[in-house]
Amino acid sequence: MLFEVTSERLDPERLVNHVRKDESGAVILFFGDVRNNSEGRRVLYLEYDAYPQMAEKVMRQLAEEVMARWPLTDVAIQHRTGRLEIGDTSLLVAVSSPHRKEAFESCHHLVDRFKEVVPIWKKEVWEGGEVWIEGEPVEHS
Amino acid sequence: MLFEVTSERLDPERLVNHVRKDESGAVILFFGDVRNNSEGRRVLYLEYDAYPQMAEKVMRQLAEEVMARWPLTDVAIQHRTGRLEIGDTSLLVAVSSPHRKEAFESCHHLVDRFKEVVPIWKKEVWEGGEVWIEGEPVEHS
Amino acid sequence: MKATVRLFARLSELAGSREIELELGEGLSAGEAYRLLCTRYPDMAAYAGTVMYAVNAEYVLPEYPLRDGDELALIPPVSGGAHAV
Amino acid sequence: MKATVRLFARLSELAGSREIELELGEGLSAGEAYRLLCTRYPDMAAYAGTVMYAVNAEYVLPEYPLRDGDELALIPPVSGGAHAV
Repeated sequence: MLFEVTSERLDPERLVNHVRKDESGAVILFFGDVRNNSEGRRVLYLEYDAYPQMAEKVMRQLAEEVMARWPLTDVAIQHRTGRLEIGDTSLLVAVSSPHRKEAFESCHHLVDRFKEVVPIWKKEVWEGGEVWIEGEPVEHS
Repeated sequence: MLFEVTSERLDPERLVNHVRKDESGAVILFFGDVRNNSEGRRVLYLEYDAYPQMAEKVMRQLAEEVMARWPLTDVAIQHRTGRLEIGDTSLLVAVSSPHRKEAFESCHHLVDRFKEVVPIWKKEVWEGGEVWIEGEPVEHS
Repeated sequence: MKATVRLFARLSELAGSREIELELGEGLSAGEAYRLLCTRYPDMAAYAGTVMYAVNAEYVLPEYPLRDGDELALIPPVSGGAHAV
Repeated sequence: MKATVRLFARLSELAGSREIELELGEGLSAGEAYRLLCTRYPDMAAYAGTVMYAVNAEYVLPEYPLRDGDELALIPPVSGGAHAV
């Protein structure tokens, strides 16, 4: 397991190599990337704040939660802080398991839970304004 | 979109960069890796055969199928042929979309469909025997 | 008329070849071409219930009538992707 | 007794600081410490219904009694991960 909050560019290859084991047939890697728009606003960049010590602790608790529920081989999570530009990756979640179904379900669940409880916050900056986002916005699909 | 059957090592970074767009907030990358066991047998290596021209065509059809059903930004698929060792990646599927839910669902669906219709076959080689796998084995989880 | 038959995986091992040129009667179907091959390679008959057909890289029904120069592929049940995942 | 209060995101902007040393009466709860801060920074009161509390990096209830040297964090609704995904 690997849990990191860092101001550096995230490292997908390192996460995948970390979770990959000889008995894992499936690895899922989720990238949360900075989009160029939010509720109709053209976003210029994002700024992430975090409580790193606690965030890493909560990430570990979430990982233990999913490893108890699904037969996984490993989990790794990285989140970036500071200023992020459009297309940058803010969140990486990697999950490995013998079979693909568990990998998909548990990775999706991990990302959902991450956004509910890990103490990290983003500020959206657009032309002429900025706002700290508080709570996850409702999805419009 | 990008669809490839190749005897070279697969390139996850290239696939992710290919599907990532300014309006995509989520990228999912699925790795199908060679496991060290199958139904209790200790696998030494796998050998993949393919009908490459047709496989790439069917991959494109599957991608168009999911892009019609989910609001995605892009899809890319790579499959490797020839001899693969334990831990090697045989299949990569990358999907990008504005929101994560669609990315998870469509990527899972793509991998399921891939294994049903794309003309690619694997031979398992273990100590003292080998067999061409025909059809996807039932999942024991 | 002539058709090229492409064989993969176990079927190519049974034929000892990945590609066979077949001289066929006009309008012979994909399924009939397969049964013709089974007379040469009897072990192929085991695939009667599971083999799929593709002509020029598109799946077709067994009834599909072949034309001169067609590429017929015999597709045993597929198993791409990773290992039992 | 003394506690360190850590502030993040909008709360740290409202306080103009990310960390505040508070002199507190013995046994004051996490929620009471927050209300004390609201008297100094009235705009923080807007978070009364949504703020969460952590002591020494673990979520706790508002009633949690602080001890000397505790690190109390005021956690506004979180929004990590990507942008509206």
